Amino acid sequence: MVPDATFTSYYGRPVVKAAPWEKDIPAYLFLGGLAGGSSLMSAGADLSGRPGLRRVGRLGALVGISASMFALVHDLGRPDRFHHMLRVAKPTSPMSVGTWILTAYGPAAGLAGAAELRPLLPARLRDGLAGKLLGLAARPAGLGAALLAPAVASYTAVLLSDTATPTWHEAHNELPFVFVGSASAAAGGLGMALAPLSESGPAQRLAVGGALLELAAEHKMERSMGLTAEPLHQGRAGQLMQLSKTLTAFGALTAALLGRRSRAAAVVAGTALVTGSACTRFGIFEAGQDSARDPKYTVVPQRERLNARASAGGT
Amino acid sequence: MAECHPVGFQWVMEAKARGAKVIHIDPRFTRTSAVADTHVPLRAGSDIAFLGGIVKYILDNEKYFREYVVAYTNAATLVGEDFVDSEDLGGLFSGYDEEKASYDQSSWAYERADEAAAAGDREGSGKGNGAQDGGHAEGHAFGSGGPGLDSHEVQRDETLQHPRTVFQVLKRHYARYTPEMVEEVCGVSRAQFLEVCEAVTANSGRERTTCWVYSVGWTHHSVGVQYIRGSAIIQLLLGNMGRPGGGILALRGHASIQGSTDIPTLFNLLPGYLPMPKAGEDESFGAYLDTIRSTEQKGFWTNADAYTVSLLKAWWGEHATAENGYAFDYLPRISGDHSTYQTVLDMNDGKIEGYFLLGQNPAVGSAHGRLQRLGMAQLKWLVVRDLNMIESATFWKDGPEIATGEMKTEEIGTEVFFFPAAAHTEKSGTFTQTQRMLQWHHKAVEPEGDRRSELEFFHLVGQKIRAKLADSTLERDRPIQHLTWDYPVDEHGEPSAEAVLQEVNGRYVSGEKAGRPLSGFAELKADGSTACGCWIYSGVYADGVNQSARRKPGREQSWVAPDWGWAWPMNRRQLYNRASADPDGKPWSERKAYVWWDEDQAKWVGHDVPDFQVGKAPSYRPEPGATGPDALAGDDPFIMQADGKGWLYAPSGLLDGPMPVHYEPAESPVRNPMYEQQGNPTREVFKRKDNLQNPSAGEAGSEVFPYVFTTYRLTEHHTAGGMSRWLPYLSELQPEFFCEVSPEHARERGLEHLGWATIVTARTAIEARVLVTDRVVPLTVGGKVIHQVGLPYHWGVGGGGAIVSGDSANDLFGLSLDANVHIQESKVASCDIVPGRRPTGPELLQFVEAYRSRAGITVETGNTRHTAQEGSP
Amino acid sequence: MDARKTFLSWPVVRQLTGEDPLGRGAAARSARTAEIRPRTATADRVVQSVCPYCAVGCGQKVFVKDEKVVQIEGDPDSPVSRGRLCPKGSASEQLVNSPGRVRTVRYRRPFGTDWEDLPLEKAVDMVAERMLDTRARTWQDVDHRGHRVNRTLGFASLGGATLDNEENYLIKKLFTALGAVQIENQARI
Amino acid sequence: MSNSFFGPLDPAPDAGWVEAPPRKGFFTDTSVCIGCKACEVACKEWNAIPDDGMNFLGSSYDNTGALGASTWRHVAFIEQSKPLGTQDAGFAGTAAGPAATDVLNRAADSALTGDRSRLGTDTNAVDLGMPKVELPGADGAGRADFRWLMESDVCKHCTHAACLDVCPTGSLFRTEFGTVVVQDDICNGCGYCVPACPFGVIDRRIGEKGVTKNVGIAQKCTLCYDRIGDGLQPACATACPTQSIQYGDVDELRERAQKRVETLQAAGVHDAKLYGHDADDGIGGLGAFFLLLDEPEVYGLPPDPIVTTKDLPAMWRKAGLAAVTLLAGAVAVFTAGGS
Repeated sequence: MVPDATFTSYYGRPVVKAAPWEKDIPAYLFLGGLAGGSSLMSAGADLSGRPGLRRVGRLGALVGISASMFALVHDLGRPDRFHHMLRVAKPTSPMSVGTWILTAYGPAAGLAGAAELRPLLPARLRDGLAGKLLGLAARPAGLGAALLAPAVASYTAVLLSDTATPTWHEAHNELPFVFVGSASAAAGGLGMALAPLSESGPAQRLAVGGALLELAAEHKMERSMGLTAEPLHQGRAGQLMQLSKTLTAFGALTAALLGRRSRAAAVVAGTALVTGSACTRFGIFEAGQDSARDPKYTVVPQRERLNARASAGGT
Repeated sequence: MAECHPVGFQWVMEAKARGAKVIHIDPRFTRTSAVADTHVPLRAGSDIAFLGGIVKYILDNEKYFREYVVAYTNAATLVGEDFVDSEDLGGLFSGYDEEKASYDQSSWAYERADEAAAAGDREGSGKGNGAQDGGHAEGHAFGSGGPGLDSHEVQRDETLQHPRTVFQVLKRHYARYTPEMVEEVCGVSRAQFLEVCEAVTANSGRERTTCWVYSVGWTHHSVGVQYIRGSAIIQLLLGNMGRPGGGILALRGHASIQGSTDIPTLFNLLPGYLPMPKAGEDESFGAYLDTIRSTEQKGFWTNADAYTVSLLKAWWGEHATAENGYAFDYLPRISGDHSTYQTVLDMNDGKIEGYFLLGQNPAVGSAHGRLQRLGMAQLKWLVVRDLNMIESATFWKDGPEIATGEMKTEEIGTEVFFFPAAAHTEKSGTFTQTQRMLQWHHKAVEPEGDRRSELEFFHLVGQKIRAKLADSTLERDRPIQHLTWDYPVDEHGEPSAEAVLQEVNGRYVSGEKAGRPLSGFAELKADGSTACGCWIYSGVYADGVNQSARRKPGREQSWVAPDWGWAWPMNRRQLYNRASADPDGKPWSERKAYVWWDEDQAKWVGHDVPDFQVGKAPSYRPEPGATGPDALAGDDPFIMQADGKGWLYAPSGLLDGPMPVHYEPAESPVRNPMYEQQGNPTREVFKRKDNLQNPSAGEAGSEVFPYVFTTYRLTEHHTAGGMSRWLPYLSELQPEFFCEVSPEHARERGLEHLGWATIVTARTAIEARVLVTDRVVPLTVGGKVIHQVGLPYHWGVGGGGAIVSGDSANDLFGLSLDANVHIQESKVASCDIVPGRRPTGPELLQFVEAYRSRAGITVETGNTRHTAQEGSP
Repeated sequence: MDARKTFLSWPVVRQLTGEDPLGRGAAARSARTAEIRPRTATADRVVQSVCPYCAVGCGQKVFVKDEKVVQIEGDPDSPVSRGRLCPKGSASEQLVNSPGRVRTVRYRRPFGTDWEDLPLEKAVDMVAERMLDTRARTWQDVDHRGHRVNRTLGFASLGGATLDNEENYLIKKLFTALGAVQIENQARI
Repeated sequence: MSNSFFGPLDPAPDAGWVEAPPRKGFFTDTSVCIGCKACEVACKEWNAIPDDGMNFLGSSYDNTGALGASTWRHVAFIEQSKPLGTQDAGFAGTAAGPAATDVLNRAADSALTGDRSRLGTDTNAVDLGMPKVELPGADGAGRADFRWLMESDVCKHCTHAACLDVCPTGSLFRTEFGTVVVQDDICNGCGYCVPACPFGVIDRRIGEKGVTKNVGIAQKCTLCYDRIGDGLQPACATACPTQSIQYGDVDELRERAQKRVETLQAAGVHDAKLYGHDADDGIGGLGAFFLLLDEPEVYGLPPDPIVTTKDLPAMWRKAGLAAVTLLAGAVAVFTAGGS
């Protein structure tokens, strides 16, 4: 395989550095999206009287955001200094913005999720003052979380794009849509898989709509990225992206056709969508890392930009 | 220079920025070449041909600085009739004694005005000269002064037309050093060679000067001294000596390697380049003095009696009296070569019991590492003093010979003492840097643990020995009992380095000034009234002030910076600077003014301390029969030379000829294209089974070792690595031993970049990682392509705690020495190189043995010194 | 600690109240950063020295704190080096403070397989004994030709180019007085 | 704050420094670099940076590889079959075949360990569009031109510093000198600055906690914040034997650099060009800029870097739109379809 572009580099070494992140970060992206989508879903379920779907959503958000936060902290070089994230509030830093969003969202989603666990508590606790307050707070907390949830689901796209990692950065126009689509698909899939069939209509629609948005946005994204889309089709990242598309399309189709008819089909579709969403995050993550490790993706587009500028300048 | 002396190189870069042209002549394209205007790749070991070509160019094109040459050099001096040049003897000079492989130098002498004698019978003549038979200790003994002459009354023809003037001798001698010959010998194209000639001559003369800079790799040849002579001839012809921006700058690689020659830890010298007395010759003090200088000659060496007496007074104080010849007989006598390589051979022969290694790692840093290690294994005791646990201290457990089975730890009887040394921050004292400047470094902290300075260690050893011998009645213990050894010590037991420096500087020991420090060597007396540990350093404590500790910031003083440190002699920053003015004492040009004669003040003035008697007018002419300094005319700038002139031709003192001749290296795949004589006929060889040589061109088996290799340093390391391989910050920059080869060579031998290569000589085989690089280029020499392999020599197999390790390049070399100075040829030899790692264990020995037998090597191989048919054209 | 002070030193508050609303500069500086000082400034003393590597003789400034060398850098006063150092000179602090540097005397007895400890004083004494024993055993009044030599060829020395002149002077003086002549250094290597 | 994200800017006042001193920076003139690596050592010594692994890379004399958490100065070495101005490399007329430079460029970095281990590019897997690996000399063309380029690379102290902008803790901050510094008492090792840097400068240190200093913390050149605050020069500039590394006021350095490039051009070094000196470039100009003798990518520098935050407002807008889309979608799925 010979790429079209010839270029020069320093002993084939990367120009930019790949992020020092391990699997924690794509997991965090996925789980955050799942949580955000779930909060929205649960709020809708709450307001529209679907307690089963509400429970799945709230618990999904609780588990998702907890695991997400764990992954984030785990990935830190100095986890003991996690709280330093709250020293400053920087609009220039998607991670800072995200931290503040999570700071507001996390307790809300947590409260709402905890409320769903109230029935499991021993009676003394469940019916005590705290228990009662928890019950009262559940809805406002859930609604608050839902209001923040879209930001939770979308800011991570900016987090990736606001880097010099070629594939992430060049994806910046469409990546938020891919991510919110992916979040919807995952949350919807979760709802389909776990909520009673009778309540899972909105989940099905959320799933299908999200999947379609994801696939469409992803398609547009790849076409706008030029050379830097290449890593999305190569190696492990390419496999993950392919898997993601297949699972998402399959999940969406299954959900649309059979999602309300068969419990089993709903579980299959939901699982496919959740997994597909995870593959999207891991695939995009890996593709970006690959693009950083190969100087081609840094040098060639910049060189082309320079050449274009030079010819535009008439020199 | 950029490679090994980056900070010194700042001045070259500054000169370049001001328009100077920088030419770099080196087999490899180095970091110096990278920023030079021109890089000239030449074959390692061919420099004399290159320099000779420039001499011929200067003479043929009349580019010499005639006024300077006539007035300040011996160009006009007539050589005696007996002299026969190498042109007429197939590469030998007259006087060659085949049996001794040395010259009787009497035929090289100047023609005497009184025609009384043609005998410059001083050095070399009639003395045993082979390494095996002793008598090889002379060449280095002249230091700053050069050898004596019987008389300065010489014949001169200032028209330079007389066929026996040095000038005409030079012309004939260099006749065959044509650009074509340079191309054939050096592999340098004529065009590029002429570019260098033009640049050098265009930048010399009244208004401009050219400086030659060499790093001491130039000395690492069997003709090393003549390399430097070659550039000295160029510089004298072009009028570049003694003038600002001119000269020959030796860049030396150790902090005080200059100092360790001035105050020598060398076998053949006493402090200040006074020779060690020789057995059978210097039986009396008078006889000794006579061998140092002729009382009839010009120059300051005629005062050697004062220097010597003062030294003896410094060492033996009141016990050195006129009656006992100032304890001259307390000095041991040398007989022949006691240099480090001879000593190591003696070690191998079981003749040496004890050895001190003081900040030196010969197991890695000296040529023929195997011989070094095997020798140390024969000792009774070994003392190593160093900062780190170097290979020379651990050879008994990790030497390569342990791996091959040649040595077994349990069978090595050497008792080893390792003393941790104090670092430069943990002691006060002076280093003498490469331009003869002493700089005092102040102690910053006390050394920790058992770390001690050499000063304290040897002071203590001396005290213990003196205590043990205090009651001895043996004659041989007198010098120890009478030795002046009372140095004040501080509360930690450290003797005062200042007190030692004061002793070196010297003081009056009697008379009204008794006890006062000397202000310079001119005050030294031969009557025992002064004591001085090193006459050339006299003045470093003038006025009771440590002049070496002066640190007036450079920006607050003139560009000569005379108030920073102290340079010997007498704080002169540039030697022979009288030559910076014309014979009348005026600067050759305003641009190049340095010191000049001020008529009004009737003295020499200028930017530097004049290297001349300050009140001696340019017009001064000595009385007939005058000797010593008084015999120097007002226009004799080379005041330490026996005739006051710069020597284009050396009528005595050099063991291998009065002028340089291109000889091939001791091991060379090239037959000497210039003369029948292949190698230096006077080089010191050691015909031993443990010192086999590769056959050279013209001998059977030379094709087995078809390549040339050279060794060098890298910026990131220091010599044998004792001060760099133990430091992570330096080790990580050059972590592995590698060889540098050209792409063409790699292809020929199947060497892969970053793979391994094995390099083989008659001594051993070593392995290195391969760097294929365009910086190494194959050269065409005599119609044949010569590939050169580059090997940095910093690595060794182990030691204790070294961060990086590797095979040692110096293990490849055998011993062949320059006869003048006993320095090994370790910048060039022949080898083979093959891909892959070397065998290990006993198989390594078999591998090397197979090479030897293929090449048919015996102890005679490569050791035939005389290869010319005398008298043939 | 004063809670109000703590609150006011919270960078977010400084962002909102100061000149750095985006929190990228003044507001983000930590208290420790604000107090940072170079160890050249906090050293107890500065000692002028000379680089121990090659013979260019670059000036060094050695900074000492609590009787430890904490920094070695080029001395801008030096007309030789104008404050600059090469990589080796720049590594001088590591040279003197290297944890790998040997601290105590090491002794390997004849035929021994490993190092042993030995007190310094005793080791020096043993060396003096060895020198005298060897000297006595190998002393020559005359050589084989009958010429007076007054010497021993029983022990030799190599080294000195990295040492001070004063040290070389004592070495040469002591060895010569003992009649030892095989004293050599790097100048011939 | 008009140019807070992009365009010419004096960064210190923009970051809240009242009466900031003149902006400080480096001008690295590679035309006088002799590749001695004094900068690397002086930097490590002053900043007590651990060694970065004993890696023999075969990249000419470069065994450091790249900038990283434990390498704040990196000297690049490039061997090329090109002339350097009027320099005579001395190879004309020799028995030389074609160049080995491509072989060198393809040297595998498998030997990289330590903090740089993940920088290694497996050149077997990534074809760089260069000639096939063959032993040189195969096609018989001689090499006459040659030059050896060296460049001491360092953090650029960008006018618009992505690392600083994305840092969520304020560990990376803009100093009063306009430089960009990590506060190692603050950094929690989130690692975000690493991919943000368009030059691949900053990295998170790996190593054994408790053995190696500052493991897990992002590290890079501080322009010796402690030293310059006391009126000293940074360690590397102090040591640099040939003044390839020049420290000073950025404005003055820019003028000096302009003159230098003109001098070199006049002397026939037509390749000489400045990199990062232009306040109108994608970074707003670099605080540490360079005089190069070839294209930036030859030295491992990006040819046309643009700070990622240039697009940040647009990114937030898109993210907002996506969030609204999500919210709207969620509302829609519950309001449409009824049950």
